[in-house]
Amino acid sequence: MSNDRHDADVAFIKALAELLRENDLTELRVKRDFGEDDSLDVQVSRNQPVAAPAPVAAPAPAPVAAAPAAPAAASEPEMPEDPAAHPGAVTSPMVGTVYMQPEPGTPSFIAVGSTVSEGDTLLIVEAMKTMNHIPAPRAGTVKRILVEDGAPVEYGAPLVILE
Amino acid sequence: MSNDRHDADVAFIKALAELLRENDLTELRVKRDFGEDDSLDVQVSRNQPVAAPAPVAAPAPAPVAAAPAAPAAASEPEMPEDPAAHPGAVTSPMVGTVYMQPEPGTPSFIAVGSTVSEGDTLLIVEAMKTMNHIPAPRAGTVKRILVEDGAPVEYGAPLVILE
Amino acid sequence: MFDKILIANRGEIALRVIRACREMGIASVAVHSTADADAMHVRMADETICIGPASSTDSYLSIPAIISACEVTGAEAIHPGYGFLSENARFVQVVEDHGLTFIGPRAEHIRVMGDKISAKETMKKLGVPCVPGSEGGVPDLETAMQLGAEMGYPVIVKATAGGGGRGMKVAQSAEDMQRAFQTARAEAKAAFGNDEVYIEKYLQKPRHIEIQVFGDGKGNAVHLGERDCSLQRRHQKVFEEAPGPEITPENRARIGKICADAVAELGYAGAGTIEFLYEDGEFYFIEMNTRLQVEHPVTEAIFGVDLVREQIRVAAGQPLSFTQDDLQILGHAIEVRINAEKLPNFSPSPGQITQYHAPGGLGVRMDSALYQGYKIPPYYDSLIGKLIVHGRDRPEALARLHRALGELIVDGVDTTVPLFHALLAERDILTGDYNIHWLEKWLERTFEQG
Amino acid sequence: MFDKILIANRGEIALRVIRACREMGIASVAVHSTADADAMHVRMADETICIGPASSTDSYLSIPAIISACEVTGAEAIHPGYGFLSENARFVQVVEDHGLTFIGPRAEHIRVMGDKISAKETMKKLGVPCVPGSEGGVPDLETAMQLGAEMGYPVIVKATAGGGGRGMKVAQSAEDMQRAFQTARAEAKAAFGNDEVYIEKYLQKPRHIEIQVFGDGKGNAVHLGERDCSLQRRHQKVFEEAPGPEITPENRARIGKICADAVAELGYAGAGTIEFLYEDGEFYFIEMNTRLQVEHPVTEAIFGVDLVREQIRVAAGQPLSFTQDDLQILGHAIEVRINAEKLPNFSPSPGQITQYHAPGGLGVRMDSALYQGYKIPPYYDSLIGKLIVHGRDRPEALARLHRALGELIVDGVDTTVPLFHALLAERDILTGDYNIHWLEKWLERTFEQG
Repeated sequence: MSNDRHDADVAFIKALAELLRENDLTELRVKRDFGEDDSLDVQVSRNQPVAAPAPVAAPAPAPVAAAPAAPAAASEPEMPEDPAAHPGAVTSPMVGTVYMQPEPGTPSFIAVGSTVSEGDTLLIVEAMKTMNHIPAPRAGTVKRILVEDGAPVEYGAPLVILE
Repeated sequence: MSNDRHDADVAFIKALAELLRENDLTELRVKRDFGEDDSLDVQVSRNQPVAAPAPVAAPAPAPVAAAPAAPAAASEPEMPEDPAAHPGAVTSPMVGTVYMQPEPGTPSFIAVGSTVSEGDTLLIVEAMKTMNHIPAPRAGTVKRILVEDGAPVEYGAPLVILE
Repeated sequence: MFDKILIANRGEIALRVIRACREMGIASVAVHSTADADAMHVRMADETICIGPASSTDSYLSIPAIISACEVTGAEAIHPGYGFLSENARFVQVVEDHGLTFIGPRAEHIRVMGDKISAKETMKKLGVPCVPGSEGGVPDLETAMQLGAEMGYPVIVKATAGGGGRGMKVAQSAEDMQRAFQTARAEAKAAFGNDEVYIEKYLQKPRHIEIQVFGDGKGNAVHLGERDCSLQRRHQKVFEEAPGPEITPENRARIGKICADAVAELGYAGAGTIEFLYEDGEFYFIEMNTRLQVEHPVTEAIFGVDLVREQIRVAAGQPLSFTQDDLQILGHAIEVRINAEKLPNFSPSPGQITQYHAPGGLGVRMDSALYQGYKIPPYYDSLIGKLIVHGRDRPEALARLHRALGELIVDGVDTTVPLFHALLAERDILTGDYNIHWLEKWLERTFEQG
Repeated sequence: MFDKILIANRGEIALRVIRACREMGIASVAVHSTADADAMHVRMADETICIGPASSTDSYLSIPAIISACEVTGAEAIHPGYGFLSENARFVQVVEDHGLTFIGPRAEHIRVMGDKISAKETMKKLGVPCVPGSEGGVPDLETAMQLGAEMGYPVIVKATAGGGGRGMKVAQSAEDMQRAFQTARAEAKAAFGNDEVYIEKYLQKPRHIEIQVFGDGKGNAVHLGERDCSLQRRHQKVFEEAPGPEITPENRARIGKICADAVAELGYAGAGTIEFLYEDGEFYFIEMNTRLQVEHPVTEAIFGVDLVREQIRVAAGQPLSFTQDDLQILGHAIEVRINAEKLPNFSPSPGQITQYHAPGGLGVRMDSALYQGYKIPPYYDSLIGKLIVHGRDRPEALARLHRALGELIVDGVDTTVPLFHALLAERDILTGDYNIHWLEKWLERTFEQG
């Protein structure tokens, strides 16, 4: 019985997905309780692609491609996951350049799999000729290193994932 | 049984999605309880009045009200019904001025309740000094007269409802 | 001055006129077809009136509908814009017969200039230079040689009875004349059974140069220099600039004075454009447009004047608000026509505008009836906007055009914007070295190979 | 010339600089806070970099973050816009210490002009007129009478130790001096225990007139006339115009030359504004702003020049692209500041822009970082756009402003647009008859009664 229900749900969701695509919708929300009162709650949205005036970057007077301007919206490839949103992400507290070692030629502070204690230096972000040691906010294991030695980082950029 | 219900739901949502698209809506919210009271709660939004830049009419340099500009969108009062959409509506085939009588001082061609035959003159639309007799497209009874003697009418404006 | 003006047009030019009316404190009436109920000119006008169905024949081109709309709304004058009824002499007559004012020249001037032959004859009489020719058949080689010497080589020998290129030979020089003359005659004889030929000056790489004129209808007139509109595709202008890259101040003053004098002599009222082919410092009359041109904003930019306001003033019987001496060129302006067309075939691309953002900042003017969410109807012209830039000189204007094109966002339909991005990468465009054949050749080259 | 410029600012002025960069073929780097990730300047720049959290102290005002952003992106020069770090001498020093170029004057000029007293002393030495005063305590009535006669009545007698209006008396004429002097002394004695007073020229209804200057940093400088920015609310300008309605060509030439000479003498580099109070044909120095002003577009409009391009040129060591003789005024321009503020209290109104449509057509410039769907963050300035109009004369500019305001659509937040609609119905605005007190009084009158 629950299998039937499951199949039916899959068909239902598939139908919704098709609807979404066919009608250029951006959101479909269904809330349904199969209780005695058997309630249904549907929300269907179709946001206009409002928030994306992305003008053509065009440094004059360099040659311009004859090709049509890159599509303004929907151009950013969506990452399968955003490392910055990872609960174990350590982000950069400043804009600057990343260094993985204390000095050129010395070993890196960390590698994937390293165990660190709270306060251990993970890497350095150089800003205005100042070497800023970025400490581990808590003890853990380095799961991923998201930056390369010498790479520029923005404020808030994820550096390391610590678990 | 639940399959039936699903199909019905899909059909229902599909209809909503089409409505959304066809009517340029951005949101449709339905709340339905299949309980004893069998209630239905529908909310239809058109948050993004996208098609309505309605600039402030401002004939310079006449005095301008200090009040904020009239809200650009959502300003057109929705008629409870559009007479032009009425199946019995006779619309004006031209822009011009309506005359209800053949000559000043003579009786009107029609009144509410008049019975007319196909081709009978309903009224006159004057355009460029020419009196254009507007004939009844079919026999029927005059249910409503939507224009007044001497009034200007646009192309397509509903004149009379004939049933 | 008028209290209310009806605009017998749609799209960006209707907006243009509404803007001038508003700045002059004149109420505006927008007419529209059923397909244009949501159009920007309808939203922007003080009053609106639906005058017919989508088909322009029964709406924007319907004289009774427009006259009737005037009567119903109490408008005293009609601005025709460009296209539609703007050069229809009969319309002007009907407007006047109904006691209304046509914002434009008198019917007789529209009529004379509407006919190529009478236009050329009139202009010739008024001293406007036309393409030199033999004025009829040339009997023998001796006469041909004499004509060639008079008008300067190259010349073209054409069959009087001809057409389609046959019996048509170019003589590049006096030495070449005998061959050309005799071959043309022989071909003419063979093709048409008639060996009569005539001779005209042959222009190899002419530019399209047009002189903006303005008459007050009382015998006074000025010119506002030239526009170079040589970049054309199938006789449709796509890119216009002022001043013309190749026109010297001396040539401008000379041809400008000839045009202004001609227009003054005619007693012409309002805006007009005298179009020329230009080659090697010489101008050759093609035709006169007795209306506002699509590309008038480039002239407005470099002279700092409002041509629509001037049209309305003159129609109301007021004098021109500037003299010839007031009109000093300041900088350089370029207009590009943004059409809802898909490259490379320029096929119309109507549809809904999902996103619209006009470029801003210094020296940028956007004349467009677009708005986000607007549906471009399939019934009318594909022109959806004009981007006009103004700079201190041509390089500055080009850089600004480039910058502004990059800012413009028109999503949901295909447009000609990519064409202009591509043109701005072309050396000939950057140097101004183009003629009326340039764009067609470039399009062939670019899209054949692609 | 620079290859890459970093813009240490946000909003419309960041866009303004990006536009100039693009027209000059220079790559632009936008910095932004986390709250501005979707801002227009971020969308428009060639490169972007997040430099800190929403709080401007830790982002747009953070010197280390901005310097570091330069290092990371390889930008060679920094344009500070207005506000934020634009008049921070220490920042300029740090920029230079890092081998980067600050697009603006040298640190020493910012420092001198940043201090009211040193600014006034410097200007006085350079021959710039200041408010005449006694330069210290006035010992007796006889000296006071003599000073009054020298500087002309009315004058104001103020307690040296004073503040808050106490010990402050206006003498309207010589006859009035004894009363004013003695009352001020008595009040000063009672209030502050010190009866020393000084005397200054008293301005009753001054205008705020500012002179735009430009130096090349090598001892050459020009002026670009004045702007009248008298319409202020709580010292915030809301409506600016050029030329000033009351400034004669003679006065302009006189004060302009004084300012240009002073700036040349200083060896000042880049754009600067010397602000004056103006009354009865006389100018009295207030302060100098050592940066681009919000209202610079009105000057750009009437002179047809690009001041940001000029700033960048001068910073790169190039000469000014115009001489004083090149700078001829053409027409009249007005700017109104569109703030996201709710009338009558001008309370900030951040939120999402549900609809945005910029005005277009002849003589209209819109500088704004808005777009449809943009969310105005609550952290920064409420200025969301500047509408600048240019016409042949003041009435034309006013009519155009009126027209353009009617076209502008900004929905979703409250704006100051209704204020300008209302101002354009005021006779004093139409005639240009206003001073620095006018707007406050008008607001009081209009909103108290309403």
